[in-house]
Amino acid sequence: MTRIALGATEIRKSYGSVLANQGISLSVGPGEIHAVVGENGAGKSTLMRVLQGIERPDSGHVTVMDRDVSFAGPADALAEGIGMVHQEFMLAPDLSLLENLVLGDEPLRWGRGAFALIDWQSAEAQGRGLAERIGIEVDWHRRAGAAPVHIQQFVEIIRLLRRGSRILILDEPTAVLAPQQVNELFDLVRRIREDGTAILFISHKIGEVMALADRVTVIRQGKIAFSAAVAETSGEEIASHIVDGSNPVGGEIRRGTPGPVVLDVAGLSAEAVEKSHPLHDISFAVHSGEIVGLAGVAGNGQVELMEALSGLRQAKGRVELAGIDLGGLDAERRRAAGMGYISPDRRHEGLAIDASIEENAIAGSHRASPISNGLWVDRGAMKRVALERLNRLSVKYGALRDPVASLSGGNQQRVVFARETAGSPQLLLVSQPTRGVDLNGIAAIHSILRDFRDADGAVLLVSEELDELQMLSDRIMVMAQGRIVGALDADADRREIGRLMVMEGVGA
Amino acid sequence: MSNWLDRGLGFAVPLLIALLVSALVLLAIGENPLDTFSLMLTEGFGSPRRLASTLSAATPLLFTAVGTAICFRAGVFNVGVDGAFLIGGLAAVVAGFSLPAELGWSLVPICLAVGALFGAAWLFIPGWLLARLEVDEVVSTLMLNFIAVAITGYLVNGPFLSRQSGNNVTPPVHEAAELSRLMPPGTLHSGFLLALAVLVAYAFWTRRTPAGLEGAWVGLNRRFSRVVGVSVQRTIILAMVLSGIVGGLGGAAHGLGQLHRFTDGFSAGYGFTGMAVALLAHNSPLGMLIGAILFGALASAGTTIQLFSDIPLDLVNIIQGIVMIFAVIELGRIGIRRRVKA
Amino acid sequence: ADAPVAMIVAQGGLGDGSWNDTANAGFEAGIAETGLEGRAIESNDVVAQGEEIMRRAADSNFGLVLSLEYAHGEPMEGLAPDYPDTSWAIFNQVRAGDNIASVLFGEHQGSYLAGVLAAKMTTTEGVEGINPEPILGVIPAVKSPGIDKFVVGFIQGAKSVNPDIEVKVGYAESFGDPTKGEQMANAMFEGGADIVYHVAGGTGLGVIAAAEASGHYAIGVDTNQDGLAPGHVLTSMVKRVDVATEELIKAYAADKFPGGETLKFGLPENGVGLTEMEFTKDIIPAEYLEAVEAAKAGIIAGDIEVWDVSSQGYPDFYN
Amino acid sequence: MIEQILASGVVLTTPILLAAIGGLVNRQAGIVNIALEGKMLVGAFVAIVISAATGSWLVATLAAALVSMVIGYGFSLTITRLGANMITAGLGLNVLAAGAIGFLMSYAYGSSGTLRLPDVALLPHVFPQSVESVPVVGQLLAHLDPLTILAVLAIAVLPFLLGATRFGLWIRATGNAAPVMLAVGLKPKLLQEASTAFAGFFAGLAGAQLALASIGIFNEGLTAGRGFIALAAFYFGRDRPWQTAAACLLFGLLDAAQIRMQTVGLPPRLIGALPYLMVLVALVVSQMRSLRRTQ
Ligand SMILES: Nc1ncnc2c1ncn2[C@@H]1O[C@H](COP(=O)(O)OP(=O)(O)OP(=O)(O)O)[C@@H](O)[C@H]1O
Ligand SMILES: Nc1ncnc2c1ncn2[C@@H]1O[C@H](COP(=O)(O)OP(=O)(O)OP(=O)(O)O)[C@@H](O)[C@H]1O
Ligand SMILES: [Mg+2]
Ligand SMILES: [Mg+2]
Repeated sequence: MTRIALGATEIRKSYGSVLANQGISLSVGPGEIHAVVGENGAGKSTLMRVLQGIERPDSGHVTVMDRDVSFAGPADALAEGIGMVHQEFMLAPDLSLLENLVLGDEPLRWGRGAFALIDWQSAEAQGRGLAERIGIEVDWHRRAGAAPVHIQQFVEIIRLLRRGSRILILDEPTAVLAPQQVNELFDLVRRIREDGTAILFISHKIGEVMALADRVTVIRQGKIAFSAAVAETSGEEIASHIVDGSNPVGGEIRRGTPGPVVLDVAGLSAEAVEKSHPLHDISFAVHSGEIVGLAGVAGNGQVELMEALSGLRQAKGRVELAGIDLGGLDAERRRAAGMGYISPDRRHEGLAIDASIEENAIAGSHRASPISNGLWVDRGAMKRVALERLNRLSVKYGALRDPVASLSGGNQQRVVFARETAGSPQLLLVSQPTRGVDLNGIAAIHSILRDFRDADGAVLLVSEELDELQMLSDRIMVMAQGRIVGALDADADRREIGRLMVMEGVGA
Repeated sequence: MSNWLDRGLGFAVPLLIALLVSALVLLAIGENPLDTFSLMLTEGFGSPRRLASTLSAATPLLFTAVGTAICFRAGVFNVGVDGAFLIGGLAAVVAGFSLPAELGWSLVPICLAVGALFGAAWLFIPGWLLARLEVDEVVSTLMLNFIAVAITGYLVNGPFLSRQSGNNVTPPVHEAAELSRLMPPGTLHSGFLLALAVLVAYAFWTRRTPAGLEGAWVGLNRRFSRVVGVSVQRTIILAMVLSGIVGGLGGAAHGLGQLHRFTDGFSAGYGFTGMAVALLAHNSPLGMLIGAILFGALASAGTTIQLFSDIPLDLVNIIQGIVMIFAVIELGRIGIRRRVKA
Repeated sequence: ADAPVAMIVAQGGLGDGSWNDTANAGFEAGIAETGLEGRAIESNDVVAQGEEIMRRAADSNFGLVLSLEYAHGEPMEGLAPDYPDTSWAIFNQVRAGDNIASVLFGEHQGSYLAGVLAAKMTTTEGVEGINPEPILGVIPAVKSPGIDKFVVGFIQGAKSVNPDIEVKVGYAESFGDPTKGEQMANAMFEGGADIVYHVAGGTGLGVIAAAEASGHYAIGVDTNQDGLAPGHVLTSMVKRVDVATEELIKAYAADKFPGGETLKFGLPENGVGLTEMEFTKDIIPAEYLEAVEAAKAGIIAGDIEVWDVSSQGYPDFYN
Repeated sequence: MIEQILASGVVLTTPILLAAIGGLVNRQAGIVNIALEGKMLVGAFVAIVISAATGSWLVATLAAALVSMVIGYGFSLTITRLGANMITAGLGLNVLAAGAIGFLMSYAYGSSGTLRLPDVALLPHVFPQSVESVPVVGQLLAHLDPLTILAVLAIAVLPFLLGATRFGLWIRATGNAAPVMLAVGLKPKLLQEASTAFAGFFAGLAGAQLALASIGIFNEGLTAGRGFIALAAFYFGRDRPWQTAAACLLFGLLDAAQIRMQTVGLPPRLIGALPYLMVLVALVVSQMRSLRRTQ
């Protein structure tokens, strides 16, 4: 009788100075769904990569079916029956869904080895059979990149089932799904559990954990903070462990005093490009001296809206900043008109991670005085400006010339804020400001945002943390399926916000 | 500190591999590798005259290396500097013999400017195609190189053929359009100083100009660049145009300073050797100076050692080929498979 | 003199099957015969490096420096006075200097004779592989005055026999692409030509192969190529570059270097000419050979002037 | 006329096509092979040497293919395992191949540039000379050699190889999304290496065809830029077998026609640049179309 389908014992893993996993032990038995929760950057994905053989732990070991194993690579983990559905999609976009389904374990019609012929008929039959079992319909000949996201998600899971994975790791599988699709997914996962498959399920959403999991473990800053059977705990208790202690993050709640309209958006819409979400007829206003929170399940158009406003994405409709029409202006001009933008993706968009701290702090101001007269850059002035900005937000760093990658996540984010708030823009577009930032950093970033607001700045804030939104915002708008489906007071009932978040799209 | 070590290794490793292989080859044919290498060293650097000859051979490589580095920094894998060198060289030479000789000293700057202009226009094409249409720059610039060879080859046998010569050459440029020699009787000419100036300008540009900073950011992270208000398209086009200017200037200097005319075989693959130099040097100005001199020495010494030994020229090709193959070990950053949608 | 001899190889390098290789053969023969030390120098960048190489050789006490590269004429003229004790030699052009020997070849003249022979042959009845059409072909490697010198001479010779003759010209764009040469020759044969003259080094080997395969005729160049496809190389326009290099070395060794002189290797000097036609004698009517001899005599006597592209530029009948 | 252009076009197409076959598979796996030219040259050299030594065109052809394959494999290792840049490394390999062959020729054979060996066995003609009388394609058939047939067969089989075999699927997946290959337990680097070896194999065949099709001599200029034309062809054909073959045939016919068109007065040099110009134009047109589609 197998007791441990997949187990981790005292796993440690660090990336440079980041201690991503600091001695984590957990296990999941056959027929069990074990949820792993924790804040962004807590170390969940790192642990999963270790369990899947993508990363080697610095120390600790992995157990599969009651045996200690060591993986040289993901192929070994796969051979042990461990399958993972990644946070990012793992389908080759230019291959068909069917080709993706069988990739790596092709049914053969003739021959052996690399040049064996693939039996596409039986592949399709298998695919259809599996899809039927789950109760979905898949057009197997469609190019994967052109299929809807949930179909891509399902195909990934089907692929693993087909390969006989008895241990499934799902890393935030619901992040990109609509509520209806989430239910479908959960049904699917439950059915798989019935077959005796062990499931590790990573999520940010406590509701999902309560609905689906048998056991829950909270990881906080690379350590296990809490672990219990779901039946014996409550959502509140789990939440309190995620955010350390009983109270959500930092400080008193202050509200601002709104002034005149700064951002005026009317009838904004955008088509979906590649994997993005379309925007439908969005209208709202943000006043000076207020923070407007934008709530919503990830992937409902928040990112696209922020990009459309900042000029990074094409959109139709009217956008005015303090009475100036921004229509047709690119990112550069919108910036010049008084707009700051905090990207949700710090490593790939907010910063040039290999460039120096200095350059990251001044980028965008490098063409204007005092740094430049348009022709030359005054390195002295550049240094002074950078120092002034970094000091203002108390960024801790070694040397200005060090790559910004050498900073901790919180300090990296402060560099972004230092840069984006520097010219006293009228409007700050802020997405996921505290993702992967430690607690002190979070408090500091919150107070930066409040100070900005109190100096009559306007803020549009996107965050997946409802706590954060409610604490910072003066009012909250909810987005679902590319539309704004409601606007509420900041201290409105969470259940009401939640209800709006999972609202089905209105109309087509 | 470790950065410097890395850069040093970046040079040393491919060179060592090349020397090792060529030592084996030399042993196989019964030559003493140490003797050969020391002969090469003497021929490359053994006297002021030899050094001048090396620098003379390094001059076109300095231009093409800088021209290439400008684009590599911005994440643009431009392999078309050779084409710009040809086009710029021919244009400058044509100006140099067809403009009135009475222009006197001003001929030199005019001809250089013409070369730069044509080089810029030439690489503007792939720059625009990349920025606006996302046409893969590796292929477009490679194709344009072949086209440049064809066009200049045609012109030098047709419209611009010298009547006095038994070869495909243009008439010589006016004497006033020639670049002066630095160490007569050696062929080292003031184009070398121009190359150094270009190198300094490149160093200045990378660190002291807004566009230079933007180039690096676009090379490191295009999404970031857009967020901080940098036009990626403009930066790409600018990098290509600057690259064309430098390549065209190089061709102009070669035409006005070295050959005093345009001939068939005007560029002995300078663009490609310059590319290897830029890659070896990780685009650093000092590194490119060293790299260009090393390759210049290889070309110059590799030829003259034939006067004193039985080492054939093929050895030079073997060394150069190996250095190029191993030039970019670890320089994964300029992958050609990245295209963040601009 | 006993100081060593250097020869700078022109663009294309050794192995071009033509100019460089022929010169090198004479060079090696001369070295062997005189017992001097001699070195052939190749460069990837021979045009730009020419002056440095020449100076390096002179500085290192080479007594004789020959350059096969046309572009080296000008710098040689400039630097020779700096090295009065060194002997210099340049080809296909005349350069001033007491210690410079200039060597001219009469490729246009030899090609003229080939043209005369070919034009006569092409309409001959009863010869296998010859058709009645007055059509000939020339396959030069690249378009340049040095090569077109052959082409124009050939055309002029052919027209002197039959003004209405058609001479097809197709550039192969390479000295080393026999596949292309073969295909081009085939195209010409299909187009009615029965004799194709090649001026294309290694590419020309394909022309000869095509002639052999199709039963037509090629005319070889530079060296005696008659034996490459016996019976199908009508003749070869031999250019005694090897004789020139060999004799220069021998003269130098004997302290009789013709510095300041221009050596002509034209028809009168037997520096160019047609081969003995060892394998094709039997099919060529004697009167044709007489016509060739007559043309030769005319050229030597100055009655016939053959156009020289390398010194006169392109004539109107060939642009 | 048409008949001859066709025949000569096919002869000129074969080596390009063989090289392009390897190159397109290589690129489907994500490697742009700039070194086809050098590997063709090696193949041609080996083919001549072995053919003279053994008197067998078959052995010579196989040897050429295998040697180029090994070189291709070694070359791919510098890219996949050492992180060399595929473009510069490719250019470097071309330089190295020319240098090494020059060296070998002068030391092993005492010749330079051209290697002419006795008793080189040429590729046989597949059909008896009598097929020449067949209308239109008679010429073509009469000169058909086994490697041309192999090239056509390869093109016919390639869609099947890429579409229906595991190897093909893996190759395409590697070029499209290497991380996915890792995630399903396959080794993308291995496939890139295999595909480069494959490209080497076919480049070797291309070289053998150039050397042994009719003349049987080796010349250092034998490849004459055909490796780059092959590159142009699979870019032109967007890595798809039939389209690439069509591009090769187009370039081959263009070359054959150009031989016959020089009398028209077009400068031969400019005509030679036509394939490259066409690739550029094709790239621009296809990008314009795909951009319009996404907008
Ligand atoms: N490849 C890496 N190199 C450097 N640091 C890394 C790397 N991967 C993760 N980290 C860091 O390790 C810590 C844990 O990251 P991990 O991805 O495991 O978090 P997570 O809990 O999965 O977060 P999220 O919910 O955002 O996915 C973070 O501080 C992260 O920045
Ligand atoms: N591969 C597939 N298998 C099964 N159903 C599919 C597949 N691809 C698309 N569908 C379904 O077909 C319908 C139309 O798909 P399509 O992708 O064209 O819609 P869409 O307008 O792009 O929708 P979305 O914006 O949700 O992606 C949807 O209901 C989708 O769920
Ligand atoms: Mg994660
Ligand atoms: Mg006739």
